Amino acid sequence: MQLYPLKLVTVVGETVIMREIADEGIKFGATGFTMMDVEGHGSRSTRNVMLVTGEAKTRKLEFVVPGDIAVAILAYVSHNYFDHYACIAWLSDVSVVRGEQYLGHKNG
Amino acid sequence: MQLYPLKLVTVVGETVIMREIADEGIKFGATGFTMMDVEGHGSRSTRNVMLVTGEAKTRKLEFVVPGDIAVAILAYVSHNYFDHYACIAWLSDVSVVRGEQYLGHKNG
Amino acid sequence: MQLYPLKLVTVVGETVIMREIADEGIKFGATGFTMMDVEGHGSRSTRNVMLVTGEAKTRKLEFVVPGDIAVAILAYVSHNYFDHYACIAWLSDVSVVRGEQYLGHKNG
Amino acid sequence: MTPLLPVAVGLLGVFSADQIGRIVESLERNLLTPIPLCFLLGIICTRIHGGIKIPKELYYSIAIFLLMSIGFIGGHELAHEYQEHGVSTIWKPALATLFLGCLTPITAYTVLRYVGGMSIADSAGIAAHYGSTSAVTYAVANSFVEQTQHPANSFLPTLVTLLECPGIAIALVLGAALSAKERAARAAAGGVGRPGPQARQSKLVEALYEVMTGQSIMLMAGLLVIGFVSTMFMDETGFQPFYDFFQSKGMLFRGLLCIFLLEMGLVAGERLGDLVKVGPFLIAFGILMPLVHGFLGAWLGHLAGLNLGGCTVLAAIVSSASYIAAPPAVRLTLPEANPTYSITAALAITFPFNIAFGIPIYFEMAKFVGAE
Amino acid sequence: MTPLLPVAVGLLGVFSADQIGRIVESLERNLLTPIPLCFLLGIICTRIHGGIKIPKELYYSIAIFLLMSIGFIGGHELAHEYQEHGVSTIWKPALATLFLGCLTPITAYTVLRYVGGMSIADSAGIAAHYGSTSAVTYAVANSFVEQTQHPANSFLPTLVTLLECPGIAIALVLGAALSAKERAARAAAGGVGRPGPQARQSKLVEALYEVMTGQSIMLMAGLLVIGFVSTMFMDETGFQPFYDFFQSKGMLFRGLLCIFLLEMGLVAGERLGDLVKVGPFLIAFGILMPLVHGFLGAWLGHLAGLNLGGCTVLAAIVSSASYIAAPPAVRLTLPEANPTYSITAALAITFPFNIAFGIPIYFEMAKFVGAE
Amino acid sequence: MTPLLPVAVGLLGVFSADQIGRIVESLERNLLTPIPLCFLLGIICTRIHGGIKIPKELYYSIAIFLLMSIGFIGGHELAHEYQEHGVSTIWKPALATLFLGCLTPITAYTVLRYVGGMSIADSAGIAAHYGSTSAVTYAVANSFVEQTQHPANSFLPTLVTLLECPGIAIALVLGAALSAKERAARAAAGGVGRPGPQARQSKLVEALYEVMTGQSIMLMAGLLVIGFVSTMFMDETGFQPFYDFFQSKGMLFRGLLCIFLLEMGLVAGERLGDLVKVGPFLIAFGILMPLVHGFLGAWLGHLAGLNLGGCTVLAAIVSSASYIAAPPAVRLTLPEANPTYSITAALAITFPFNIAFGIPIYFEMAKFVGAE
Ligand SMILES: Nc1ncnc2c1ncn2[C@@H]1O[C@H](COP(=O)(O)O)[C@@H](O)[C@H]1O
Ligand SMILES: Nc1ncnc2c1ncn2[C@@H]1O[C@H](COP(=O)(O)O)[C@@H](O)[C@H]1O
Ligand SMILES: Nc1ncnc2c1ncn2[C@@H]1O[C@H](COP(=O)(O)O)[C@@H](O)[C@H]1O
Ligand code: NA
Ligand code: NA
Ligand code: NA
Repeated sequence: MQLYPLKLVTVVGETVIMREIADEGIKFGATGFTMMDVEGHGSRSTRNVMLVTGEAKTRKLEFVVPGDIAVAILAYVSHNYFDHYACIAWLSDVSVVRGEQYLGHKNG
Repeated sequence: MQLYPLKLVTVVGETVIMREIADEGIKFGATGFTMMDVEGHGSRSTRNVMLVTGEAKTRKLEFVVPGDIAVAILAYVSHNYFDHYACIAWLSDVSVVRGEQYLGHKNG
Repeated sequence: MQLYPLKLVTVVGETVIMREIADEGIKFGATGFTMMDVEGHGSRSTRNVMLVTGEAKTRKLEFVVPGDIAVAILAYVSHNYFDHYACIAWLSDVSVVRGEQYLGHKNG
Repeated sequence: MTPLLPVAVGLLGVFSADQIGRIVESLERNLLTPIPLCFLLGIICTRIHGGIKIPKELYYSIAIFLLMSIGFIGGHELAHEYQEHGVSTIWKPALATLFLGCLTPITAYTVLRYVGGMSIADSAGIAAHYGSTSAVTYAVANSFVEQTQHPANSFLPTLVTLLECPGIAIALVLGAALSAKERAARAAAGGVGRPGPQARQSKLVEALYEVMTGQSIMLMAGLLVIGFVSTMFMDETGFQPFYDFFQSKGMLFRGLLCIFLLEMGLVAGERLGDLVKVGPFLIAFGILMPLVHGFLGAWLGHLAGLNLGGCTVLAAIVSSASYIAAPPAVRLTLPEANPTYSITAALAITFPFNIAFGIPIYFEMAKFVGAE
Repeated sequence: MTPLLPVAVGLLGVFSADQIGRIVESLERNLLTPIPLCFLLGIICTRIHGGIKIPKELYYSIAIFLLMSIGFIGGHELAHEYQEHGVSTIWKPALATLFLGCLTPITAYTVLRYVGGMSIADSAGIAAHYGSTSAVTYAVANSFVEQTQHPANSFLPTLVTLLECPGIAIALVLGAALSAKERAARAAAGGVGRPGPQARQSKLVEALYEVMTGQSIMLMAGLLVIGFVSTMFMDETGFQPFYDFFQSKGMLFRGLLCIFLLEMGLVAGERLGDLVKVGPFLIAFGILMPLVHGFLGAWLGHLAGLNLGGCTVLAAIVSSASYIAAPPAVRLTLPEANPTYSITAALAITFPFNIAFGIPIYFEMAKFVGAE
Repeated sequence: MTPLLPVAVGLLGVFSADQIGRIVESLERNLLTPIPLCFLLGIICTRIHGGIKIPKELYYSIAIFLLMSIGFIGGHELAHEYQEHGVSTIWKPALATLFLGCLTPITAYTVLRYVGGMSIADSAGIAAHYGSTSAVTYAVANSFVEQTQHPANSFLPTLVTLLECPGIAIALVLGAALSAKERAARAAAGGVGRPGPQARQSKLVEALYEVMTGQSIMLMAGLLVIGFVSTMFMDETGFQPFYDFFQSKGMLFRGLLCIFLLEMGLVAGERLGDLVKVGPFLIAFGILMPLVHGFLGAWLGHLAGLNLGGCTVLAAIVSSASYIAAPPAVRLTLPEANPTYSITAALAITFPFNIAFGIPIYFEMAKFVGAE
């Protein structure tokens, strides 16, 4: 079992911005992402506006990426969304099976 | 990219108790939480009773908090729910963007 | 607050194989699992075929287990599904409340 | 097996051969219709691990529709009743229903605790389920009496609403009071953060409030008022589409009930495996207790002036056990109670028994006590 | 409180006592029907923390049905109109509607910015909501005029579709242009990765495209074409089941509208708590602005040749505020705007006001300007 | 391009100019109705990145309703047929259908493997799809023949149920057997934990069981029995609301079919982009194979005694490809098969072709072979 040390980037935020962040993550070099509906409560969550559609108000997004791409994604999120949108983002360590696949194209 | 070391508390348990735990987490000083529907299987999962409503039987709850609040939440969950309710709780390390926001009010 | 160091195994993959992996995890000795619907994008996600039913195309599965069981699950997933199915799997460290319950029966 | 058995057999024993014959006949008439057959299909599907999966949102949406429909049509009929008779025909059945709502959790608790020897928490938990009612059993019973050309009195939905709460409340208070000592002892030993008696009590109040303002009551009572008011103030053409949409004899109500019962069958089928776990006492309880409660319902209903259909339906709802409002309330306030017991009894024993056999039996019981 | 007040009071002031009497009467006739009562039930339920929960999939599915229905029946009626009169009766109301779609965001912006003193982003954000329209308000208004035996002109759904886009577009462009400088300054200070003016602009274009090809437009316009084409080419027996399914006087439309309004009430009820946050100016704005816009709608509608029902419905949709298409578009392009303001105004003030009081008032306004 | 072409052109070539004219006419009559137009709307919406999103729960709920409806009305009509003719009219079409169910996966496999040169796994995977059937194609074909006043024989839903399984089974067994050697070799090289031939075989049995007890079969066959039994035992008034709810000419069935086809269009639209990937052979296969299978269906149907509508519908279902039951079964048992091929062919080529052109062509084919 060869495991590869990578980073897991997690972003939770209002639905309206999440697709954009996912696409940007791919541009930064992530090979994929995983997204899911959640219910959230935070300091700014009343900013959340997808009130009356079929979509969840809040979504959670995860990238498995090498450290440099992880930092690039977090910097992008912090600079572009933290001021005006409800969101939170964090990093953790993971050991990934066949992790060399997820090193990314690093064009970010 | 300034990252702040914090703890991620994860609780998975039967729906009927999860809102209460979330509220209690806020009282202990968490600045927010993220909750989602899951499907669970464990040693006591037949205790799960939200059988015939539109709700999921099991939910997952996450708090990003400093270590002391994390321990307080885990102690609360352990003492109050582990004996009679189906649930599991764990802690992990995360590095949070602009993490100083999530230090909490520590009134717990 | 006595916490027990264990491993969190996470598998994300196309729905059609996830129930099987969950069952196999139990056979390897996991005491339970948590599964949820997600939306995924990866290098092979077009393989995903649950197009026209009520199910999500992709699911995420988590086991809290001791290290040896974790490795067994990851090896099983890697050997059986990585070649032909869209999936990703990783490992991380967690500290579990009353973690001795989750040591598993280790019959895998 | 249990003292209940002779009582129930006695109840059935008083029927003549002729009446038994009619029961069998109406059983057949009842069983070979789409609603119970869909339930059966659901059970079969689960048992053979078949692939029918009703999305929970569909299931829940149908529940919402059924509750709204019961309320709205109830309010509509009530308005007509009220315009003709004022409250003169209603107050007696209402009182009888409230009385039954208070009585049944106590009979159930007594039998469970002292005949079955179950724990305080389990007895109170199950009693809360049997003290409340099942709106779907109401809907099926109502369809049954309409098909036999003996429609129930118009205000039965009001009675369903009245029956929902008191039973749960009484059983939970009973359980909380009786097990307070045990808990106090354990809490003293338990240590930090454990909720004391006060936390328990506030949880009880909370749970009761949640039952009273829960989905079932809010929708049924709310739409009852709306149906009443719109009937009083709207002209008929304007009212018609709403009536067509909600009416309980209509295609939407009957058709959606089929889909609902299919899902109920799927869920009940899963629980059938638990029958072994719950043991013979609870199985007997799940069949005989409803017969006793049903007889009381038919009898008091008749004394209170209900017609034949009304007595049948009242018997059905009094005998039925809640599996929507009661479970979470019990789970929150009596965590020591094992939900497998109450849910299996309510859902895998009493509900199918009532749908398949109970309702036609209550119909004959109602005739037997003289209702017409 | 605001200059709007005298204008609006003036508008109402021109009514005679007799007319006021009729408004009150039709208020009563409007309010005591299931649709607004279900809305009320939703509000009450939220305020008392009751348990009604409509699954979002049900809610969303009903929205899809309503939009398809509005479009399909609109296309069907349009085909009849077209076969009889060509486009002669349609082009004037269409122009009037487009004009109103361009005017209302500007009036709204002006009032918000210069009377209310709100920020550029907030003013533009709210104006985008009031420049667009609410399909549910259309549906309720349409039900109202049908119940009063004054059905609206057949092509009103076309007008709803026309009204959806321009208002949002104009308000967003206005907001983007006016706050460009402020943003440029902040962006300069902001550092790495911050989207420059170009990113902003491309986001605006994207948001506008998304509004124009959004769910509401695609479904209404798409089904309008389908309804039109099928009416032209199908024989009546083949067409009938589709007509029955979608028709706006039918049981499905009216019944589902009840469930939809129940959910709207639940959501609006949650927002009622925010009324304190938004302050008296916005509350007044949410009531008086629609009255002004509604009067313009009724008046121009009459000039363009709409009948009494048509003028009423046009007034209702012009006065209504979008809470589906507008919020995400505004959120994406004007992130500084506080969504609490716009959503509370649109959903917790203007929408209930229109449903309960506005529509009957517009009906009288339409009579007042001479429509029949 | 492929040997199929001349065969298919030949099939069409036997039609006279007059018949071609009638095909065009019934194409027009078929295309300009809401059901295919909604499909088209879905495709357009996806291609322009429009915002229509049907919640998967709604889509899935409609699928459940359609399957139940097909079964129930089928059972109802079957009861009438049975009461009049016993099984004399049914057994021949049933045999013909079973035969076609066994034949079509083999013809499809042969063409794919030996004409198209595709891999064993891919050929078997696609053949499993074309050996099975699409219930929605059935529903649309049924609507078509009802609209042309040539309703199909009552027992067609029985045939749909019969057609569902054997094709998938045969193709999967074929694929598993033929690629066993290749797999064995790879498994030997693969190392720890890799499932051996036994694991494969047990997976195959499992997948076949899952297809046979899957949602489609359980609902259609289950409701067929329920419809049959209730027709035999219930009186008409009691049966009426169930009939109204499920009936395939009714507003619910037709209306919901529109919404369903809209979603199918949205999904098929996404797959259109894959047409390039799958290449010209598979595109030709997706159009010509159904024409061949359809002709066989119409012809054998006629020999077995089906009426004009019945032959048309049988042709449509024999020619159609499954995209619900087959994909997961193929994915589990033939993981090397690329799902993009099978799904694109079934959903983005054959399904739209059948809906738009196939069904009217099969109608003419059925006339051509002498059905009436
Ligand atoms: N301390 C926290 N722990 C976990 N999730 C959080 C926390 N704070 C915020 N969130 C999530 O992040 C979203 C946005 O948070 P905020 O920007 O604080 O409103 C919320 O809706 C939550 O889902
Ligand atoms: N070993 C495990 N790994 C992951 N999730 C678990 C595990 N054990 C339990 N769970 C989750 O915790 C819930 C309650 O578990 P239990 O109390 O063991 O019945 C289950 O429904 C699962 O969702
Ligand atoms: N880099 C990644 N980060 C997070 N999730 C991923 C990543 N790559 C793949 N996934 C998830 O794993 C699933 C299968 O990936 P793949 O096998 O690459 O198609 C996708 O649908 C995603 O949900
Ligand atoms: Na009861
Ligand atoms: Na407007
Ligand atoms: Na086929």
